Amino acid sequence: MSATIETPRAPQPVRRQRRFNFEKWGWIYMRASGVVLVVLIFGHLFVNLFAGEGVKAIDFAFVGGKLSQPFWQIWDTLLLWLALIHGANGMRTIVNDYASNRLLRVIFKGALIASAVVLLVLGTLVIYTFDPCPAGSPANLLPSFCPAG
Amino acid sequence: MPEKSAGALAASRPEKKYPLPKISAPRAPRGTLYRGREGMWSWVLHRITGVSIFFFLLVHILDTSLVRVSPGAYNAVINSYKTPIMGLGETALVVAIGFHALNGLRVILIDFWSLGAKHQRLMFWIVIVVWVLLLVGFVPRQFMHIFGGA
Amino acid sequence: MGEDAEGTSSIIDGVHHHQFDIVIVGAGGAGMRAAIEAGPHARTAVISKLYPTRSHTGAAQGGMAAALANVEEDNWEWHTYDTVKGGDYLVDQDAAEILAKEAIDAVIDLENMGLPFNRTPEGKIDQRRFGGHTREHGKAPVRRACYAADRTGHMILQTLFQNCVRLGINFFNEFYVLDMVMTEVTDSFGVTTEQPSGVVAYELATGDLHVFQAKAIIFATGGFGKIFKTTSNAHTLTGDGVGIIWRKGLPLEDMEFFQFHPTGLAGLGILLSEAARGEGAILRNATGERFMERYTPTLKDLAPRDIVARSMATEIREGRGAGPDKDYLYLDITHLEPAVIDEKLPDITEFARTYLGVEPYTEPVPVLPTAHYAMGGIPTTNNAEVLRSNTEVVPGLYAAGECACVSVHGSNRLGTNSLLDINVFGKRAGKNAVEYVKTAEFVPLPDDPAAGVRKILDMVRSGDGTERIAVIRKELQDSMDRNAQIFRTDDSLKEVTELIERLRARYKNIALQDKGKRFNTDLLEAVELGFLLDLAEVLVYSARARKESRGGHMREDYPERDDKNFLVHTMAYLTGDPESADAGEHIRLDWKPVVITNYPPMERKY
Amino acid sequence: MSTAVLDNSPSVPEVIPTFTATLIIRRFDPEVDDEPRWQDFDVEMRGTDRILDALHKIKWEQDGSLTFRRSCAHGVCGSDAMRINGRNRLACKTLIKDLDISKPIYVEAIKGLPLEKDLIVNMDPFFESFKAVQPFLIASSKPDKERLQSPVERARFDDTTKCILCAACTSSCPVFWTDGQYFGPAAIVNAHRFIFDSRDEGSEVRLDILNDQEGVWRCRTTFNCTEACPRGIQVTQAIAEVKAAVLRGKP
Ligand SMILES: Cc1cc2nc3c(=O)[nH]c(=O)nc-3n(C[C@H](O)[C@H](O)[C@H](O)COP(=O)(O)OP(=O)(O)OC[C@H]3O[C@@H](n4cnc5c(N)ncnc54)[C@H](O)[C@@H]3O)c2cc1C
Ligand code: HEM
Ligand code: SF4
Ligand code: F3S
Ligand code: FES
Repeated sequence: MSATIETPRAPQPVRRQRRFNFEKWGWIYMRASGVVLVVLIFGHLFVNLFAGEGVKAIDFAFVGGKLSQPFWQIWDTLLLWLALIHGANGMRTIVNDYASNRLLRVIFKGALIASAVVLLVLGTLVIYTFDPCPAGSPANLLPSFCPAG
Repeated sequence: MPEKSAGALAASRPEKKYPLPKISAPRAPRGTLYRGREGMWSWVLHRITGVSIFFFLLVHILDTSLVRVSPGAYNAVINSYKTPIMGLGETALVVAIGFHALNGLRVILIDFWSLGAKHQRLMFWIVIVVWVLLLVGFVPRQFMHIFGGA
Repeated sequence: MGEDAEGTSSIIDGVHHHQFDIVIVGAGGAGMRAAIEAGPHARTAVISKLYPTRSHTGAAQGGMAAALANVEEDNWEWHTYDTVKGGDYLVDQDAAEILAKEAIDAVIDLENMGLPFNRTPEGKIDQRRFGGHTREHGKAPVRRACYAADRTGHMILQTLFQNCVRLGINFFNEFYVLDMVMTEVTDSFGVTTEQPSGVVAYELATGDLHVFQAKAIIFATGGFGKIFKTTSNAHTLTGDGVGIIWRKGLPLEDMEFFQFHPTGLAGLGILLSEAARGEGAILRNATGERFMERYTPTLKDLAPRDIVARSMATEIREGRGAGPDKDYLYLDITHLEPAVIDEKLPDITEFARTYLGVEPYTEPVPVLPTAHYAMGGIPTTNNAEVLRSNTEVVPGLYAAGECACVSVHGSNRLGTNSLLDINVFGKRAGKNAVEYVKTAEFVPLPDDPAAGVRKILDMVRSGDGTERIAVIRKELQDSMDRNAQIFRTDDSLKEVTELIERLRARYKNIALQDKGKRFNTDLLEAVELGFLLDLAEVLVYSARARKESRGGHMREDYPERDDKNFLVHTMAYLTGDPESADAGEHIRLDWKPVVITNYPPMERKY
Repeated sequence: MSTAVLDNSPSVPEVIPTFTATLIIRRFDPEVDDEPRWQDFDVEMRGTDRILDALHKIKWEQDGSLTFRRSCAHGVCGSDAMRINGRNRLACKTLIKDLDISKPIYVEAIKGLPLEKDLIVNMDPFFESFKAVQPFLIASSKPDKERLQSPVERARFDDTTKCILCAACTSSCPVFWTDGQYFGPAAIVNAHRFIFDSRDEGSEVRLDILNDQEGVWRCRTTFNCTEACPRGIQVTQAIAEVKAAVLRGKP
């Protein structure tokens, strides 16, 4: 950030304004999601790291236990979507700030969108297709409510 | 005056095109570091923490996805989080989220509260104090969890 | 107008050539006001040695006079009278009438262009008191100055610039005009005259020369306070425009009249506007006495500037100055409400805090008179046409603003009349230039139009001189402060004349340290010093010849006003060998009658 | 002669002792240097002197090639914004006594605009951004006299009328350093000046111009601009007000 870039006004193609103003909505989104994220993230952190045994308590059984409850399913979905889009949009701003070269911008932003989309799909699938008691797994790894295999 | 004068009420943003400066501006030796104040440093921290959290989040989604693979795989990875080194990393992450979240709220107040900009410096210090309090609450407990036997 | 608005340009022999209908030199208030008139009707270029918003009009604080009568009864006739009396009857009264009459439109024009004036509760433009502005011919101070806090000049400059942006005016910024090109023209009657065909500018960024051919040229280059040491003027106010006209052999009018503003920050010269006194500030001496009551019982602290400055100098001389050396006085605003100060005088109180470390809410501010405004300059008609003699105009050449002498200020300008002057006569210059170019043809350029400038530059660049620019300038300024300031005598003027002669000789031997082409401000300071020396010489020469005391010109050896011999404007011409050592060998003085309409000269009492 | 003299060598500054200050200036001469270099100068100064006085002393007594812009010398023309000890300030408004003189004083050009020579940068991009926000009154009515405006309406935009276009704010903005296409705080301040002027009818246009990737949304509220503004304009506040106006769709 302290880099002395003395000629940043490299000529750039003029962007036409789009009907849908992405910048404005992005800005609003950062704030709206931020407020919600405070609740979601601190709740998440509290339950996972602070309450009870802290990190040590986290294992498949713990996660399985949580993800089998619709409440935590919704919580985690929201967390996933809000945080990932918030983060990706934040990263987009940063790319706009630092990647002066047009090609670089395209590459970085492409990578951002790709990773965000992949992870959103993956994460959502995991939350909703998740089986807390996969067949054939050692019972000691599974949540306590699983029928003993 | 002609239509092309700067005064023509163009509804869209007027074209901005600048000739390349005639001298390619030299970069070295570096200028001094800009001595911004609370506002600038809070932004620097906000940015650094935001990026760190983002990369953690990428990893975190991936590792959590392992629950879909098999309990064994998930536990194997998650157990590595339980080493003291990862524990420290984890602590750092919470520290980062703590600052990012609190300062995010400060930024939101600056944007939407009419007196926000006026009190931004005070709010920065409030953020710092609350942040430290949070850490005082969290870090010892976390250290107990990761270093403590139980 | 499309592409035409941009004029044409080409490069010949390394010199850029441009062609415009109208070229305006100077982008201060006067220059931009002219540009706003001219731009929409003719191909216009504005050439300025500074980015327009850096011009010193932006430093003006107090206000702009116009008898709007928004807050109390007033009319332009009273304004005319005050202007004439304030100028100690050396004002051309027809011009003063125009100034006062057109003031009202000038203010409304600015408001309509967007200027954010302070407002009355009803939403009209608010007005405040200012020195020398009175009701019913001197009965009591009147609220005539339209203002925007103490940043009126800033707002005028910004508003005019904004409107130039709106109109898409062509600016050539950081171009120093150093010469005007004159071509000999023989008309159909076989009469040969020299006519202006363009100007030549030096581009700061590159060191390139640019010739601007034009049908009409408007000079609006501002003042030359930098001939003095203590001055409210900017470092860049070196009188280039006036100097260029002078070197062309055209006359300069009333150069001996220079205004010293009573309240500059002591030691610095930074101005504290008269608006402070308009809002109720009081001048006090070391004992705390409100001494102006003794000198001008009716107007007290709001007497015209020449009188206040002289009274202050007298106080100090008679040992009533404040401070360890008893050499300054106080401006006291401690009795005003801080809220009022913040609303109406925010900037000047900040100047006192920043530069003297004085808190004006609670402490009086040390002040001293400071060189402020040149009443004299390039003589023009009421239509802003430049005169080549008492009656004859130079076709296509105009001047407006502080560099010009119409003369609406006579021997002493009233506060707020200059911002008015630049607007009224800036507009007139623009309008008349447009009319002129409708029928006029381009005057052909001589073979090598840039030769004059090249000569100047070669002179300062050449060789390995030994004299430092700054040393010569400092000696000039110190001596001018000592000898040609508020009080003058033949002896003091003689002393400074002799010094100037020596300095002019030494100037030929200056050393330049920056030999580069790009942004060579060293070179330009040297050129500017040349103009300063020339103008100081004319000023002092004219002052020596005026053996009377009038307005800003106080001769201790001739303390009375002498209407019998000196109710005339001084016209100074450069003749003979400009290089000659003795001023008398190259300066010729002539006199021009004062236009008197309604107000026969009377004793000036406040 | 001395009878004719107002002996006004003022004593105010004279009683203040002088000392030697060291200025380290980042020099660059495009005709000689490939890159800027730091150069030290020792100058005899008084506490009440300004950095501008120090630069003048150097230029006038030591090195005439030192190049910088200046005009008014009291903070109203906006010529001499530069980075003094790492912060943007006006040289003519920075008194030596307000700096730590036990250490050298670093002086360099403002950031983010093309460096031309020593302390001079190319201001054209800055003014282009200014012009792009339509900084002039847009009003259709043709009144005979002044347009009326109440003192309250006038006060609404008072702060932003003070701008002297010195670029201290824009060149202190971390976003602008890296993304020179950003309009920058000064342009937004000048848009604010008109958006909130009750006489103006063009605010829609300006809000539209600034509702852009390089417009108000680019600002990350770092407050460097506000800290740097020599006129004390609450720049970030003004930007926040413009953002809010864009959201509302009207001033
Ligand atoms: C501190 C101060 C306060 C004042 N307050 C008031 C007040 O309250 N009321 C009032 O009525 N008057 C006031 N005045 C007086 C008034 O401001 C000036 O007389 C007036 O602004 C002069 O305007 P101008 O357009 O003639 O010149 P300026 O604004 O000085 O502009 C001169 C222009 O000429 C250009 N120029 C100069 N030389 C060259 C060259 N060689 N080549 C190219 N361009 C050149 C400059 O770049 C500049 O753009 C004040 C003056 C000062 C100094
Ligand atoms: C905990 C609650 C959070 C709040 C209140 C919050 C708030 C904010 C706000 C208001 C901004 C905009 C800053 C600006 O415009 O200047 C922002 C930016 C950002 N946030 Fe968050 N955020 C939170 C969580 C997160 C998370 C979980 C991530 C990571 C995935 C993240 C990553 C980012 C990034 C990368 C930026 C861009 C930073 C920049 O442009 O400098 N934030 N945040
Ligand atoms: S807002 Fe302040 S810092 Fe920015 S250009 Fe205007 S006066 Fe300078
Ligand atoms: S410094 Fe830049 S980021 Fe915003 S608050 Fe000022 S414009
Ligand atoms: S010289 Fe005018 S602002 Fe500093």
